[in-house]
Amino acid sequence: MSGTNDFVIKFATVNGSGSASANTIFAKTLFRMGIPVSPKNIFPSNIQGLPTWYEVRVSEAGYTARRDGIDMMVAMNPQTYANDVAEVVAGGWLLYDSTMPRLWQRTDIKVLGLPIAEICARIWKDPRQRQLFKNMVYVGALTGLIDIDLKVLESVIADQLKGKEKLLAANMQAVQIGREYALENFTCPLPIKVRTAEGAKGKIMVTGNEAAGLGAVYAGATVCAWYPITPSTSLAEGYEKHARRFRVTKDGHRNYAIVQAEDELAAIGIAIGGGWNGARSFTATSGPGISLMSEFLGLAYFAEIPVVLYNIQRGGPSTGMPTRTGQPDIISCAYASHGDTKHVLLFPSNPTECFSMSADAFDLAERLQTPVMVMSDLDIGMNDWMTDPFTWDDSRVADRGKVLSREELEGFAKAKGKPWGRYLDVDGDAIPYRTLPGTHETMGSYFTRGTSHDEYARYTEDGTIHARVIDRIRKKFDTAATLVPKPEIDTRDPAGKTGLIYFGATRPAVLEGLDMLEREGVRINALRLKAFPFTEEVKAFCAAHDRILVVEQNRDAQMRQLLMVEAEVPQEKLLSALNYDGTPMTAAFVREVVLKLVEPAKAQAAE
Amino acid sequence: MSGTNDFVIKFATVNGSGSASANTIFAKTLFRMGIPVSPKNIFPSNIQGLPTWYEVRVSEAGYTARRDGIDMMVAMNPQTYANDVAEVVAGGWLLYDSTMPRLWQRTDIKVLGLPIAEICARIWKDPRQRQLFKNMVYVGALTGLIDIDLKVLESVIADQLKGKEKLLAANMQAVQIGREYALENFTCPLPIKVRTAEGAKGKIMVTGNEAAGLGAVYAGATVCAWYPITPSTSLAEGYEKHARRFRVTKDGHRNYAIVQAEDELAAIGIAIGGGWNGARSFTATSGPGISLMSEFLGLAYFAEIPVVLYNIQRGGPSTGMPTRTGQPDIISCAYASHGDTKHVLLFPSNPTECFSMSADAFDLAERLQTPVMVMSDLDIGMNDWMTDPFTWDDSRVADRGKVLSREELEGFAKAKGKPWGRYLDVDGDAIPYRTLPGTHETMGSYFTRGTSHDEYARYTEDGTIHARVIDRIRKKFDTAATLVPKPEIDTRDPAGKTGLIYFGATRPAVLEGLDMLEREGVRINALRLKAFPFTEEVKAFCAAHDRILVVEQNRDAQMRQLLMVEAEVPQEKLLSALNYDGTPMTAAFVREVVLKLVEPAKAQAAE
Amino acid sequence: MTYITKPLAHHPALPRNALDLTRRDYEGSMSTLCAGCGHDSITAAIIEACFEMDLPAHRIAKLSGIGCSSKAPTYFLGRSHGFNSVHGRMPSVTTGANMANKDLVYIGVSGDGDTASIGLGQFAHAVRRKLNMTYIVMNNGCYGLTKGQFSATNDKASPSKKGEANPFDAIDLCQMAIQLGAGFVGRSFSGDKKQLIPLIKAAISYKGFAFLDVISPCVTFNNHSASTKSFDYVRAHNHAVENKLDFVESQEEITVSYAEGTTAAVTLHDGSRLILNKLDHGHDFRDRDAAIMTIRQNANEGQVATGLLYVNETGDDLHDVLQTPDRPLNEIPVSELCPGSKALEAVNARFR
Amino acid sequence: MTYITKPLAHHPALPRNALDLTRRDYEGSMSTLCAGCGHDSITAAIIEACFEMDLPAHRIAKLSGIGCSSKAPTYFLGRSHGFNSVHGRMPSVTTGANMANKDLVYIGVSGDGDTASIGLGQFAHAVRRKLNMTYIVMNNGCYGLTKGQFSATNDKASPSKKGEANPFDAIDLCQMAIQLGAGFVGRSFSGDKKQLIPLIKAAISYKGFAFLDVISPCVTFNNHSASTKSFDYVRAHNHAVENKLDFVESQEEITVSYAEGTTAAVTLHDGSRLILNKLDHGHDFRDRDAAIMTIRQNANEGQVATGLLYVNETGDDLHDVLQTPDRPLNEIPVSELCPGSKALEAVNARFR
Ligand SMILES: Cc1ncc(C[n+]2csc(CCOP(=O)(O)OP(=O)(O)O)c2C)c(N)n1
Ligand SMILES: Cc1ncc(C[n+]2csc(CCOP(=O)(O)OP(=O)(O)O)c2C)c(N)n1
Ligand code: SF4
Ligand code: SF4
Ligand SMILES: [Mg+2]
Ligand SMILES: [Mg+2]
Repeated sequence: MSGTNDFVIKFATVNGSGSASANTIFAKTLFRMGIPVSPKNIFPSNIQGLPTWYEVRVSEAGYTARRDGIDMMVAMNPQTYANDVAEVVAGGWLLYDSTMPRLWQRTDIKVLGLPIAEICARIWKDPRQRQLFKNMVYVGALTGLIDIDLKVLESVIADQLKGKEKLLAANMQAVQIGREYALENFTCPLPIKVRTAEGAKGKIMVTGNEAAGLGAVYAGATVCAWYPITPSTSLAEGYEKHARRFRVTKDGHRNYAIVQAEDELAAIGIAIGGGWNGARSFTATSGPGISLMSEFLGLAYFAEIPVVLYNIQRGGPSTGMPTRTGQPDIISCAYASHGDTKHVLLFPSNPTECFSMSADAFDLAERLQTPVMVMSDLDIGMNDWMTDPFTWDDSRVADRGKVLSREELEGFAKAKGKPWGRYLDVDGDAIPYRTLPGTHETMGSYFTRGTSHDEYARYTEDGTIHARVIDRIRKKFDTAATLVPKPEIDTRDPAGKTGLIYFGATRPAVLEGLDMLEREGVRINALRLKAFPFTEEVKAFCAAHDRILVVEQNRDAQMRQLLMVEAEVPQEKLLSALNYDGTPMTAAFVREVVLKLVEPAKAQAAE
Repeated sequence: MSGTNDFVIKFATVNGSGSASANTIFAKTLFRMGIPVSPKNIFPSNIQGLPTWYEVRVSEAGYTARRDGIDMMVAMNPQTYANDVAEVVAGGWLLYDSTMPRLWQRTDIKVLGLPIAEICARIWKDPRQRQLFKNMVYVGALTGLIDIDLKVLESVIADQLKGKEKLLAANMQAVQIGREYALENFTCPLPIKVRTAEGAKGKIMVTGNEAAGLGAVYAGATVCAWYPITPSTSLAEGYEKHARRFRVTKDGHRNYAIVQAEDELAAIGIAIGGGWNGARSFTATSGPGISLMSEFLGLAYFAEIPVVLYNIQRGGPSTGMPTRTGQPDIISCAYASHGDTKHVLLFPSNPTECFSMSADAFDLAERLQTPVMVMSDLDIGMNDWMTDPFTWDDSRVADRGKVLSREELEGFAKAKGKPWGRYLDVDGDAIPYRTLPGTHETMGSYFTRGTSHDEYARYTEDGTIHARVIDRIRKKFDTAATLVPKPEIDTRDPAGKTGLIYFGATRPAVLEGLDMLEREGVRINALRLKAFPFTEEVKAFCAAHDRILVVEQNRDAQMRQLLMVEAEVPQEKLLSALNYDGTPMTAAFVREVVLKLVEPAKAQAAE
Repeated sequence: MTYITKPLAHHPALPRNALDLTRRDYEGSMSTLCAGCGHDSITAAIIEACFEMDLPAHRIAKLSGIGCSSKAPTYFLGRSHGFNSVHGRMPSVTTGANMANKDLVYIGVSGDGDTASIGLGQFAHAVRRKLNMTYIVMNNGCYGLTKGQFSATNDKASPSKKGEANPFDAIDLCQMAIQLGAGFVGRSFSGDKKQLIPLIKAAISYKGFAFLDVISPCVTFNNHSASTKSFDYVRAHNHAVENKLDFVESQEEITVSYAEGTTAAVTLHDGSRLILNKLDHGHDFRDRDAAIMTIRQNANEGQVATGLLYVNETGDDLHDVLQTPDRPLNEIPVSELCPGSKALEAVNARFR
Repeated sequence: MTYITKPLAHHPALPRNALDLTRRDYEGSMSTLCAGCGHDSITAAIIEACFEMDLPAHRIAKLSGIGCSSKAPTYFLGRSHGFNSVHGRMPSVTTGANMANKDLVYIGVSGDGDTASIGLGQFAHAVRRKLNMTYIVMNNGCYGLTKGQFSATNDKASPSKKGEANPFDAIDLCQMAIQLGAGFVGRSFSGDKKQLIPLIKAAISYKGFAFLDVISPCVTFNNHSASTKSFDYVRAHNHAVENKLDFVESQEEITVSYAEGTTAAVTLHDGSRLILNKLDHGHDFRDRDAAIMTIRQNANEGQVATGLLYVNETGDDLHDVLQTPDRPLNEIPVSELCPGSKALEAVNARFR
């Protein structure tokens, strides 16, 4: 199946060696040629000297999920040589640094030796340049081997080095050297090669964290508190980068406040303080941070304070696999904190949604006066995704929720027929009205607390009042179910009784897998969850299907659990397809689990 | 139904006024007369000056659940007068301080005026004595009114004041004064009165926290780290009290180490450090502490370190109702921490089990190399319970789990046919062998970490290894299901298809409620959960019944959720009876919810 | 329970400040603390200070953690918004609130347990960030609300209710605050209105992090057997009900008044003595090193230095550091904060 | 990645200590830190110290939090049990481990982020409790593992990789430790073996809380644009890939050697200079106040005082306070700890 504009190439290098930018430039160049690409960066929890990989799938058809079966390996790391070579599919190619020849076990692949170290030693004196340009030399060789458009490559490098022309020249020199060596010594181009295409036209290439940070800027967030943790760090950095661009006033003031907190407890505390005081506030973290924030999340839930939390999920439990992806925090976030709690979750499936759901998250948090968690993950957050461009409807009006102005406060009793009470449900939607500090000399002040309180925010130890208040808060969750984004439903067989439910980063794999199946005559309906609580559409989909495969990236089928408990889907209906080795899901996996379910025989054969 | 040895008396006082000990003396006296009593202390989150109540149920039949319908109110608190009076059942009695007469709305109860303030002012000069002895005066009056044995009362006071004889005399004087006033001015005894009985013989009266602390001493726990929080504080204090009694060597050394930590994160960290190093270690906390400990619980789960955590549950969410009871932390404890985790939980139902399950908890933690949480609550932990005496089997041998001695380590490969690996499952029960620091010069050292590791405790970023390790840890949970205490099953109708599942402090209410129903001809089978994960018996019980009422004290039916998810009980089978106003459950509640289910008509009528 | 506040019905004769408000307008709901609790004296001082400063109560936000001390904000400034957060986390919540609206006055109230134990990290980092707030610790050396355990500010060798001596050194929050860069640091005694009220006023007027450590005796849990003046009945009685505290005596508030440059020995409810040394002009409160040494030398002599310990008039606060505009962030409409679709095209272009 | 440790195959000629062990026996697995990272120098010093002290490696427990520094224990003492816990919580885990077995030597390794930010509270309270351990902070003024954000010990106005100046005061952990009652406090520089090794030996031999703040340059994230000696290609290159750090140069370890009583200016990889002042006999390290002032005065002069800053030879440790027996608690069999059924009858009687 591999061939022109359809193959997977993997770069095996050492981190801190300068390969990351070379690899990014490679992927970006194909992207600019209009070819759909999806790079996955597989990096260690370390700064320098450990193995790192960069996998680029090229797919004219536009499939961006990870794909197994490496067509070409650019093996630049002696440490991992053996494994890297073994990964190449039979008939595939291996490009390596032949300065020091190696022994090969494999005869079924084509080995392309490129004496990179030797070349660089010849051309450059400065050891730093020697090291750095190695990377551009192999990129250069690839331009010959797979027929990359040099002009486009140059434009990409130029963009990255804007203002540093002498660097551009040096880089292009390295590219040329590699290219020439390839053209002279190999039969170029190889059967796997690229050509200008249309599939990527109009798309953008960006990480989910940068998109989310930009989304927070667009949503009007002004208070950001965070503590560094992989893979969420670049979200706060993305927010800062775009805030600096769009939020600095003429006189040099910054219409935002970013605080690097001393830990996650402080980060969420700061975000809650900001939300309490009427600013759109957020924090971003990952697994361990979620655990540390859970006491505060209970406070915000019970005291009804809006706050947005981005959880860029990674492999758990504990510190686990900080540089691998996963969806293992569904339960810990849905029920974060002790006591009876339920939290609103959003599930973006790509950077474009990280951007758009940011605005939704802040609207929902302020409308519902509760924490809203955006459940992204390392794959979406830190990898470059080819995705739809960001769009913004200028007529969109932010929903600031039920916050009383001075006038509304004075007119409240008259307008509503009831005196104002901070926790009083006057509209029947279980959402009370709040006031901000400083609104009025004599009206609207109240005491916010995590201890039990009545509808007028007065401290109470009366259990019937406590029960009444938490019942109302639970009812608010029903209102939430009417406001959160509706699921994406893909009906391939209107009469079909087998369904598939998924969410988040697995979207490309699931859709491609379902396409494969459809080509094999197997039509499966799919629903992509975008939020918790579950909307009517979700319940209807579950009701309409007899067997539902829930696809998720955790060990304990956590979303399946939520569906059983919160959407009352009979468990015998719900089957699980789980992948939790930290790597992005493949379409082959989806195809196989579905076949196992609908055509066991065929699945057998396939294995 | 009320009468001799069968009534409820309630004391309404102000906290910090000295009433608590007088009330305790009252209850203890009836208990010593052999009469089954169950006192419930309803206290504020405050030190002095707020309303507090003490409810004593007297039941010759031996029912110790809370019971609604106050037969006599001892109303000593002007602040709450009106409500207190309203609580008395028609035909009941009110004892109050008639020094300053009050207006009565109720004519259907008998009002007994006792000029306490006046009497005390007459007899004592010291304002402190005047205040203190007020309490003994009303106790004295009660001896006359309900015919309490003075000798027994004196013995109780004497025990409490051992070594302070002049105080004993003064107290008895106060009692006499109250008693004489009652005998002269009221027709004593009242229809509700006491007489010596047998029901309490052989029992003890103690709080669950003191029992658990004692249990930890018996279990051989040597490291205790805690941070004060109601209602768990008295558990650590109980441990210290009994350790001082039993663990101090002749030369004055203490065979235990108690550290009052700076917060809950440190408390669980210390306990984990102790468990890692081979000491039986524990901590005790409540709701907010659970949230704060959740990151560390994930570490102990994944790094497989034994530790015991007592969670004395209280009303949540957030700070909630710190002085009211509940069972709202089932989900947050069962799945504590981010990532995929499952924790072992034990559910004691009274102080006797708080004692016995302590030994079980430490055995399970060391056998399974994982955190074990003992899920008590404020009602069990802080109220005095009439319960079976503590027993200890001297032939019991503590299960220290798979810890390798120097010799075992050296012989491991030979004995097991495999080299030792800290996380290697050699026995097929998914439980690996561990070594303690300092065991051997050259063997057995390893690196404990929360990051991913292989079977030999080596750091890894290989996702397949990570998945393999967490699969093994999940499998360990199946082993746990074979080791945890089996449920208590009460079969009242072998052929019955309706069952009831409950756990913890609701036991007296449930059993009494089922007795009531049985008298009405309704027989229901009941199962009391003692642990999570669920054993085969639990699954069998669920399979054998078509309708199962899950009785719990939280808003979100958390145990029902666990049964659906972890015991795969079809949800349509599982019905919920929830009470979460912070008060201990009553038998009437149980009777009503069951009737609603099995005989809706009858239930209607009842209302 | 003490009745420091009266029903809010206004008495015409009550003195009024520049805002035409009376002290009552600065009071809160009735205190539920023990009679004689030092915290109530501090509450009264805060009320007096805000009244005298003519502060509009609704422009003040009062925040706290958890504890008897953290309950105090309920008892003052009823017209202010209050936030009784979670244990030890008042500093972070205040930081966020302050970021959202720089125009309010932020008064944070905490206890020694809330600040020196569970909250030590947040305290230290709020100081370091020069958050513009007044941070008051009602310091009683124990955990009042959980019944008298030692706190980290408890003096070494001072016995608790149960009579065991405290083996650890006390954490000196003032010294720590100065070392961490606090701009304004003072210490006083709950019963010394003459010193406390001006200090609170100065702290509130200070722009930056103002810290006040106020020694505030716990009536109930400083009543231990080692005490010179012990209440036999009370103690014996409370010992009778094992580790239940039962009888709490109503005590008089402890007050003290002494001149600058002199020392005063205060006898606490338990009879133990506290020697206060009121600093005078001799102390250069602009010199950080000197301030630290003064505190240490007094401590070495068994004295507690009180008064304004250190002030740095020329400090930036966190908003200066972050270069926020004069307009509070929570007042800028989202429409103004959102770059809009045009700008987005440029952004998209950069990702092509 | 640096290869400070060689394959463990023993060379007969290697010198052996009293336990007949070679340095190799005190090494750990190969370091994965950046070439030239100061942390590796400290690791080497720890190995040397333990070798020279003839310590049985298996009687040492090494604990850490999370960070590049906290990875270091993997690279020394391969024969010791290690515990890489969670971020900022090494002190509590070490406290528990120490309570369970007082006979082991406890070496805690942490970073400035791990200790001065998220872990500040646990650090402070471990100090206060006089835990018998050696606590080493590998202090590089930044969060190495998360790519160079400022830590709370970073000097004011020192620009980070992205070139923004740090607006906040640095937390001085040595000063804080002395103030909180640490019995042994010293400071050194990763590259100064002559000073560092003896300090580590002294700290390990000290009974009580021994704290060492070791300045340990981060090769990778102290390479900022404001630096005098800047690597154009490198920086320009790394700037090219937005907030991705990509190219990390292999650097030489920075070493320094200077006499007591003298100062030495160390040039860091970024060209910035650090002035170290090695204390001599003139400094009375038994005087707490003097130690604090020495640190402060050096800081005022833009210098960092190094050496043994303070020691109190007569301190109790936590086990003395808790009166535990000489026998480690984890060695007492449960059968001996359990009072048994007889005693229980008496207990029951008291509840009747
Ligand atoms: C996370 C958490 N842990 C423990 C508690 C229990 N608790 C309530 S107040 C308090 C200590 C209060 O001491 P302090 O701050 O000195 O206030 P004080 O009562 O002495 O004024 C504690 C430990 C809690 N509410 N939350
Ligand atoms: C709870 C938690 N928050 C955040 C992180 C991410 N993290 C890993 S290391 C680190 C900081 C390390 O800095 P430092 O302690 O100074 O060590 P260094 O790498 O500089 O040696 C952080 C924030 C984490 N692992 N856990
Ligand atoms: S317990 Fe102490 S601190 Fe708390 S209110 Fe009473 S006197 Fe004040
Ligand atoms: S990033 Fe800095 S601290 Fe971390 S290993 Fe590299 S040089 Fe050392
Ligand atoms: Mg206190
Ligand atoms: Mg660091």
